[in-house]
Amino acid sequence: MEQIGNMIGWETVKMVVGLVGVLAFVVLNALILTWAERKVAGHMQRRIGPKEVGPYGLIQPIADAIKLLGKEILTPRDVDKPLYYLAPMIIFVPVLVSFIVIPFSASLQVMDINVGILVILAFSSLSVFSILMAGWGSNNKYALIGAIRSIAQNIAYEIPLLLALLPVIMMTNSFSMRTIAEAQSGLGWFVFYQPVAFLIYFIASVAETNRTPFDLPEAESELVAGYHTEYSGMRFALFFLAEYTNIFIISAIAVTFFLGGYQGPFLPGIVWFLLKSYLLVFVIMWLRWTYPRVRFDQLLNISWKALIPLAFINLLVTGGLLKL
Amino acid sequence: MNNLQEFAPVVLFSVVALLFTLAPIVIAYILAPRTKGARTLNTYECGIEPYGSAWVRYGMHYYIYALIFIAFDVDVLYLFPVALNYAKGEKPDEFYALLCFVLILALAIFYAWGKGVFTWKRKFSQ
Amino acid sequence: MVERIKTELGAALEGIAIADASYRERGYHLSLEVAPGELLNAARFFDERGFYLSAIICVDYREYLELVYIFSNHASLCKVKVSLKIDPAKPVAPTISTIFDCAYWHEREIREFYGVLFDGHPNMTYLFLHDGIDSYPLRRENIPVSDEDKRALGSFKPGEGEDTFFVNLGPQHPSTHGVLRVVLKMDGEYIEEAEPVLGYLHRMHEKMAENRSYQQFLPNTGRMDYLGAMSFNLGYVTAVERLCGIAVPDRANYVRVILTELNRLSSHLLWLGAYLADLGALTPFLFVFDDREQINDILEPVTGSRLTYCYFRFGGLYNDVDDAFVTGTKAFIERMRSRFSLYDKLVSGNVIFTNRTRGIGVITKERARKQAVSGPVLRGAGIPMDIRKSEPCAAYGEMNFEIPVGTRGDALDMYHVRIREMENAVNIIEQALARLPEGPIMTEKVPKKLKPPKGDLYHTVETPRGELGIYIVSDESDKPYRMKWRVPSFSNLMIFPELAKGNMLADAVAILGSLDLVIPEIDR
Amino acid sequence: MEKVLDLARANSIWPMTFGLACCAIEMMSSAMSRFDLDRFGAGVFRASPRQADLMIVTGTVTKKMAPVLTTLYEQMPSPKWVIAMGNCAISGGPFVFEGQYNVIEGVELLVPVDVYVPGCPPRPEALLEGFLKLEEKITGTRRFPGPENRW
Repeated sequence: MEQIGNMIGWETVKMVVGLVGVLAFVVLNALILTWAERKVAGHMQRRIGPKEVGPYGLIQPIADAIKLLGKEILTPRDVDKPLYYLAPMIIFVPVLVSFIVIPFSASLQVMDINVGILVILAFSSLSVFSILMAGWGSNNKYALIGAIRSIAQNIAYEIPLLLALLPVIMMTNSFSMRTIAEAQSGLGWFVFYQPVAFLIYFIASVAETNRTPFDLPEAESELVAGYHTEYSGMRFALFFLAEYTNIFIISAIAVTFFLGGYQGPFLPGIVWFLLKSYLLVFVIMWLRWTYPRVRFDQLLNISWKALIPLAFINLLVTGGLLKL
Repeated sequence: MNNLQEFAPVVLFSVVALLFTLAPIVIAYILAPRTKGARTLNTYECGIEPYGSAWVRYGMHYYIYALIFIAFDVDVLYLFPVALNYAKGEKPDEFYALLCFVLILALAIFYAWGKGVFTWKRKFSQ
Repeated sequence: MVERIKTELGAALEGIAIADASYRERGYHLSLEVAPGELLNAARFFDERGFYLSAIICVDYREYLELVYIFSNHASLCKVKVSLKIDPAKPVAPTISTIFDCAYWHEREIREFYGVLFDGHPNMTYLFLHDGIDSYPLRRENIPVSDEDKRALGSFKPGEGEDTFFVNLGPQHPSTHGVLRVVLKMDGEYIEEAEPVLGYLHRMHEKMAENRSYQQFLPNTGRMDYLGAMSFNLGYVTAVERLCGIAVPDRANYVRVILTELNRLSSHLLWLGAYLADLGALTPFLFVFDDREQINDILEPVTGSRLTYCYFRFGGLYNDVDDAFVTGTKAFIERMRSRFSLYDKLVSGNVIFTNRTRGIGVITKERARKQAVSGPVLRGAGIPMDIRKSEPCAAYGEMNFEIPVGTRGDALDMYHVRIREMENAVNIIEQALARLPEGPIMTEKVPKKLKPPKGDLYHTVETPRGELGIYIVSDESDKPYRMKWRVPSFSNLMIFPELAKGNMLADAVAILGSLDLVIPEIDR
Repeated sequence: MEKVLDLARANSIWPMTFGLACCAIEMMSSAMSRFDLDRFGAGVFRASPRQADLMIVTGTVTKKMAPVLTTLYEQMPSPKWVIAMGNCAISGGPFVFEGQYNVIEGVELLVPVDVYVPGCPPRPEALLEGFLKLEEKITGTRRFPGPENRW
């Protein structure tokens, strides 16, 4: 009895510490990424980006955050209040839950649930739900079109995303993020065995996070601000926060599944993990500031005509090579 | 027991996530000034009074995609347990099973493709 | 050509006197006056012979209102003025929108500014003015708008229907580049109908022209089309010079060409950036602004402004260019040439870009003529027509350049036409610089108060967006009696509803961008 | 507390994407490579008024546009500011003459204006100065003290 009690206690402590750590990381990550995005965009566009607010503009995101805290939150008259209020809250749940299973290093992980990747995938569907709530609840036409686009897009890209992860699971026989990361010791990164799967995953996940060239749900030149057109102040900031955290999460999954996770020589695991993740984040930013946006039918067809068949072939080839 | 315990953090994190999002909104309500104009709370539509509500029948031309998706997503989920235990068997039977399953699935795509689901016709009335 | 049209026209419309006009002084070759009953016959005649309707102009002469129809031809230079006198007390005229589609919009404009009722016109609602207006602004006397008219005119209201999904694109919308408003009737992602609503930036330029002397109106030209200010400036200055018979020294003519082409280059560059921003790529926008700043660095010391240039004067220029200008421009040409290959790599080869624009917004030659589109849009549709070639002003006649044309008439073709035009502009600048003569920049004898001889003139120039027509009626005073601006964006916009129909929302943005609209110019 | 908030607000002014006329091009110029508004944290142009702090009235306001402009202003959440950019927004500029029927003679007749930036159109530097003035108005201290204060 006592032993069990001790165990629960220890687990609880670990959980709470993890929770605080994750919350701090989420906020910090969003601050860093907004700053980085503006800096990266600036340098790609032959300008400097934030510079005057703090050294190298580092205090800029903090100023933005405080400003948004002190900003009036408007609730338009014609919205569906429950949906409208809940949407920015719900979008945060998958964001936070995903962090439970991400292995930052061999020991740094809130809890290694043995169906880790399934938890992330299952919860990530919630964000679509939240976007639909935001779009429909706003009673705004741009928001509605944005939300419906977002659903179709998420639907289209969820399948190649799943299919791209399957070969890795086949090779490791595990859903556990840590087991998968551990399976890639040395330079046995799965990206070398599964380059096609990696590419499919990367494209699909960029689409899942609504980033250019797949940013149709919030396409500024068509839909003003898309599904969050009617959101102001802190509610809008929550969508923003979720978006940036999602970028990190998909990069983290990619690193864990394909780029050897926290494994690497000389440096401690967490450094490698963050290094690789932020490199991928940088690539996603790079894409955003380089490419135009695809059209809606093209978006769906890239997935259905190219990615899904390709993913199937890749799956079969993997299956065949493993068995024959 | 032990299995369910594993998911305790999931529940905890979900609840905290909801609470966490409340905090800044409450702070903002306390800090932010408030103004009201006659049209402040109107729905935004480029500064024009919107014509009617957004809650009307919306022609979704991609409902067929949704139908295919439902079929597919469920089927792809079947593949996850398969993948989990794939390499454990010694014989190549699993591969043939997988081959059959995937080919049948792929057939659906090619059928839809042939049916023209993936071509978006421009609708010209002239 | 002119002779042939004259004899054929005489045969088709019996009993109507067809007068020869001096093209050099009037800007048109033939003029005839028809009765309301014969207008449709005349219009049909021109339609059959492949003419397009350049403009409809209304002039209020107090005793009568005159409607002036300018018919012009893409293939060979032949302009005909058809005029029609109507009673100001009961102004009614037949519509020709059944024959020339672009007349639909011109007639709506005349209806709200002059109160002329067009018989058989399908839609006579307000296009430009706000609902509170209570007189016809351009009439010489204050004619109140009757209650009946107020109800009939009223601003745009979409049809009723519970399940129709109307979306406003604009006036505050990132992709309409200003305050254009398009009301879209949507069916999901598809557009069923598109209706432009204009006038959010109607600044009364034509009314102002009647209140100001010729010189005082000069600054207005730069504010009509703020991107191609130099071309509008050039058009106005050359029109007035033509009306008064002022000769311009050679050096001034060459400098005019160089500056106009530099401005055309910067206008097309901005279009390129804005178009790509519409399609979702934001970075090229900043790249082109970088080039624009280089152009501004050249133009600013010479003209004194960065955007709304007002540099040309009647009879010459405001001041002379110096050596720094010449060397600066030469350096800029070198730089620009290397930039073209950069844009080519970044944009032309981009799969997403070409897939977004190929086959979108296709304009056939016939539709282009009926809607009287002009400039790069017309050339994209495959008609090699450039007013710099057909009616050269300044030193354009001595410049050597070819006219780029498209083959498919889609948005991608218009992109390529504009890119080729930018390269042409660089070539023209180089030629003009090489031949830049020495000499004065201003004619000696330009009177302080310009009083052109009595008469009218329809003068056209090629702006970055297409055909700019300036119709001036002079009554020998120092103020124009009537000045009508036939602006290219107005005509180019009018083809948008039919292009957008049946396309997706994203396509509509791509099409709107390919037309390259400047709103203050449309609204005037 | 108010001070911290004001400091944050001054350093993170998000303008609304709202171009009216000629001045809009100069507003864009000031956000571009050479002038780079983003240095001061003011380069985040938001298309939706719900997320913007500042409305830059860039050009002539016509009577048809006036209700649209006030609607957009009212739809912005407070605290919010307005910069009247260019002579047209300040007073109607060159488009005021006897018998004019379509121009609002100054945007202050519609919404409260915080900073006026004169010019036709104002140069991007002038708009940057306008931003600095607005920051000064919010915080009470100027970011770059002018030459008269430096010497």
